[in-house]
Amino acid sequence: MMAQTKATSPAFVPPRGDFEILARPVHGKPLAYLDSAASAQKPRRVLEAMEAFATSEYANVHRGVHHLSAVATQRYEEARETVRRFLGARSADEIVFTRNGTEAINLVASSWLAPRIEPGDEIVLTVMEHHSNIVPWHFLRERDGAVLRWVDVADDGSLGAAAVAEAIGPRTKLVAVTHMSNVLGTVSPLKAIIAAAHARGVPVLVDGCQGAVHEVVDVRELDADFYVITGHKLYGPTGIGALYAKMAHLKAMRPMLGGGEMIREVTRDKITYADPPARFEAGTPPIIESVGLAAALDYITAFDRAAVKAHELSLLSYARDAVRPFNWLRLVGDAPAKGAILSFEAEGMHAHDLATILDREGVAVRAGHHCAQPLMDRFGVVSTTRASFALYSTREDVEALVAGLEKARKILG
Amino acid sequence: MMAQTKATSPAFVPPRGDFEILARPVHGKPLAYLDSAASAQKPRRVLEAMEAFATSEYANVHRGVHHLSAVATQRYEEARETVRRFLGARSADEIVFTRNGTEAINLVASSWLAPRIEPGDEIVLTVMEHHSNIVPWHFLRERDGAVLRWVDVADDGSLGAAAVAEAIGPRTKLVAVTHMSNVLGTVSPLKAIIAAAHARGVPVLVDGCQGAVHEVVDVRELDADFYVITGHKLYGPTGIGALYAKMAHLKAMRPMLGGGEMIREVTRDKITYADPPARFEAGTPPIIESVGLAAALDYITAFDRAAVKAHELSLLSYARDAVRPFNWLRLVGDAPAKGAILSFEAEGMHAHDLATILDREGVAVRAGHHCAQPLMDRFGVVSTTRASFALYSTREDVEALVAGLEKARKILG
Amino acid sequence: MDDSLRELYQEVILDHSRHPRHFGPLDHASHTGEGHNPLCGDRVKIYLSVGDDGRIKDISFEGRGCAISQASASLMTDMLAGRTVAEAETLMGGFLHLVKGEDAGGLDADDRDRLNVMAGVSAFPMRVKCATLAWHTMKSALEGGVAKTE
Amino acid sequence: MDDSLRELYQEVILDHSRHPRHFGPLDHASHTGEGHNPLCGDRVKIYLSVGDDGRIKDISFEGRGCAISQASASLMTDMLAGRTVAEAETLMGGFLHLVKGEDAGGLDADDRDRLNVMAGVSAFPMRVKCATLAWHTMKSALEGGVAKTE
Ligand SMILES: Cc1ncc(COP(=O)(O)O)c(C=O)c1O
Ligand SMILES: Cc1ncc(COP(=O)(O)O)c(C=O)c1O
Repeated sequence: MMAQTKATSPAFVPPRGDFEILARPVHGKPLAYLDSAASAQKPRRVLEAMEAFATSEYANVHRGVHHLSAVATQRYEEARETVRRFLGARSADEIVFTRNGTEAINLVASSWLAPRIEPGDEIVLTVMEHHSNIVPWHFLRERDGAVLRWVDVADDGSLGAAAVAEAIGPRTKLVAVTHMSNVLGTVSPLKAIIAAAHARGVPVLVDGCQGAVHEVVDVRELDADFYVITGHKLYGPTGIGALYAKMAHLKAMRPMLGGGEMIREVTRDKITYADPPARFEAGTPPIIESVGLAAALDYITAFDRAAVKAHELSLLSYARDAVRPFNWLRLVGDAPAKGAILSFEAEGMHAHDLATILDREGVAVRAGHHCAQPLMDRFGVVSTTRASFALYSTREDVEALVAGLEKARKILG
Repeated sequence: MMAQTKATSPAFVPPRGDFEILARPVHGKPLAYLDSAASAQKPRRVLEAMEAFATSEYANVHRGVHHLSAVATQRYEEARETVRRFLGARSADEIVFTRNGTEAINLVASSWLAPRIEPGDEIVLTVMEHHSNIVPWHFLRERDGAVLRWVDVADDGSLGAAAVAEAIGPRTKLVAVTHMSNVLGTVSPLKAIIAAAHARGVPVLVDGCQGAVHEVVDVRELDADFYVITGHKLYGPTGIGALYAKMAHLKAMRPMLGGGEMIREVTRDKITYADPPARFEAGTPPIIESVGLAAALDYITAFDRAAVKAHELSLLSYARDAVRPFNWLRLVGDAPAKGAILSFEAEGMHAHDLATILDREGVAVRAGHHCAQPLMDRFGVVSTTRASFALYSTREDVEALVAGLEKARKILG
Repeated sequence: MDDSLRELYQEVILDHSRHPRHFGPLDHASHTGEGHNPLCGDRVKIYLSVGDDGRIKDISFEGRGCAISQASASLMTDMLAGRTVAEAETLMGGFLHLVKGEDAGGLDADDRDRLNVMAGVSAFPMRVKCATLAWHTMKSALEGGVAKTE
Repeated sequence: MDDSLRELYQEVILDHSRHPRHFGPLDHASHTGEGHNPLCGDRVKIYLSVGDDGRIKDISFEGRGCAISQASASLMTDMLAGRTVAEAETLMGGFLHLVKGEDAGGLDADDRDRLNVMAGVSAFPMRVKCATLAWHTMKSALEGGVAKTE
């Protein structure tokens, strides 16, 4: 297997040089960072964009007349436009900046859905959702009497649009579905799901925290009602995420957080709110982070995205082939429509022990329930080990993983 | 007046060299950045700390076994400890990281107070609060029938502890008060207010977004129930703020946002929550920003804070003396207990016109209602012009302001 | 002094802002609109009396705000009195281009000259909203009868 | 292989984790406690039967988890059977020091030797919680009768 390393000249050359951290050894070994689904590393130009902004153009936004404030406001609004373009939204006013993807989903739950829930109303979601696309709906169950209708995935981790459609009933108020599972890698058949939901008059929220990293998104083509991204997985900074929502939905939403920027007028006894998106951006927003996120999206889109995806998928299949002989290893999630995530259980080896041993070999993987406990239950596991690939991942990373697995088997197996 | 510039050797030398942006000309003039109350500039070492972290230690926190995740988690928790130390809290578990100060106040409003409000219950607040310490209470008025009881300030902008105490009645559930007004500069008599409120069994939330920048805070000595800070005004990054709350309060609070990190267990039908502070930190937190905030707090506390304050106040009095001859200028806020903020109205000159003219002279001031409309109403003004001082401010900044005012008077007066 | 400042605060503007024309409420207005700039708290109220022939018989404004917003409102009311609603919209279109530093195209020379005193705003992007507030309010008044805008 | 790994996964540990002692529920337990590590989903349940003399007559555990948490629970039950509650607490104190790489002070030599097989955890800060889960659960069981901890 090792011989395959230099087999073919790859169509896409991972831009390792942009990511200083990848060259730093861990425990004296080269780092094989296979935890990008938890958070991606940040290319130099993202950090540079933030630093350049902070050292030459920084001020608070919106409220100021002076030069720096005008420039900072422009950069912030340009970042919104960059997100709009990245997602294919109609208007930048349909983009709300949040603290992360999780807040964006909560915003929809609390500001759009909560006031529309009557006890017994249903929310359809899948068992492969991340807790961030589960807990906000549980809140509505606890507080407003909503009923959660869970859609199962097939044993290979596939999600069928028909299964989602079947779960939609007359009382369904929303379908919440991930674009791509952070455990299984499964890519959801969004177009069919959204079409089926819309045929029944039900809006759809897409959790794109993983999906937008690997797939080209066009919210208008999808006709998604809500689409959520998070900055740090998109090679951008922490502290920022974004919600796309159709303007009609945003207009119909009450604010979630109150404070500066989001009001029209405040008196002692009365308050009126600003129009979207300002209505949902209370207080000083993640200004520096918005500049970083815009730089990250520019970075991503400067590549041939199909080539990036092909590269990531080639690593996935390289890894899959390499572990096939390990009969003590069981893949969790092997759907035909699958992104570059490899989750598995290893017989007699608990994921944490495995991850600890891999770590000593320089291989960074995630072990645990991946914030997807209902999915763990579905597959009858407590936790899995997960290797996830990004545009900077290499065959060497995969080889280090495979060698590490063999070592772990020797120690623990 | 210009002659005074080199009068005495100052006790505190503003560390201009740490702030690259201050050396950049604006409209061909030296920048006199007098808008630090809106947001402070960031010293080099804050930016360096974030960059070093991002290029050598970054990963997502908490969930990972591997080296980078362990290091990142350690940095994040060290930052929490730094905030604890900065505020004098008992335990780092009493510190919740938020997206900004505004979110921290909303967290108290929605997770602590909202479930305790019966229609007719009262919230006491002052007319000098920032919208971020007004709107969350308005939400409780709109949604839960709370009554807002407003405490006035004196004509000079002073806040009397007695006035606050008088407003507290049997139905008062919370007193919300700013540590320092972002318009008047007024510093509230917190100890007396908190003692009076506690004597009546009423908890107190202190909005320290401005106060913590200029005053040494000890939440235990104050016996504050809740204390709020925001990173970007503390020379730190955007995208992060923090709530201090007594552990007993945190334990009694339900979560506001749901998602990863904040749960104990999630099944299809049930959910249990993690202990504080994790319960209130849904999703990936502002990790890189936490490192930046810690660096900023280290930066601040490395100075003799009394000397910094004396420096800022000396600039305030220098400015006050300089504008005294301008009989067309009226100060708004001249309390004996006052931080380094100068707000004023200029006869015949609207604040926006004034700020525009000052900007062309390189002088960055804020013009508007400063997110404090009830205070504007109280003083019968639509807007004010505000110059605010920071540790990097200089007498030259003040002189540029004064010269700019004279020019504006010539153009508009 | 900075040239762009001189252009922004030229005599005509200051005169309009100090001595606004058509200031005060209008009895028997057929249309009114209120505008508000939440950033600075400025407000303007526009009163219009439009005849059956679609002609603006009378127009006035009230409000408080910066020199730019007051001058813009004053200039607008001065120019619109006696025009048709269609002409008012053409003028507004030209004005919006002008304050963004674009070509005001389609206006006749005299109108362009009069509006041109506001062209200096284009060098001050943060102030464009001040200049356009009255115009947007006028438009929403015409459209909605009684409207709010910002 | 890395020395610290070798120490962490030494034979005694692996043996405890593969063949846990005192595994399974205890009838007539006087105290039980449940522990949960939300990071990995690991759980442990501790059963104790404490006599009137304050002595642990019997102890067992159930649960699922990593080698470290299972070995630690197994070792703990092995060592606590027959001890007094006070002795159990002393042992726990020593253990908590040990896994943080501190001196386990106050333990007798034999106990120290037996606990020492877990000392390798101290080189793996992210795994310390795995090692202490059973002990914390045991403590909360003793304190609360029936308790939950994490
Ligand atoms: C007194 C006061 N409170 C609260 C805030 C809100 O802070 P942030 O916008 O960072 O949430 C500010 C700053 O705008 C302020 O000056
Ligand atoms: C599928 C999915 N949804 C939502 C999230 C939450 O993103 P964040 O933690 O940035 O809010 C994640 C990442 O943890 C994820 O993988």
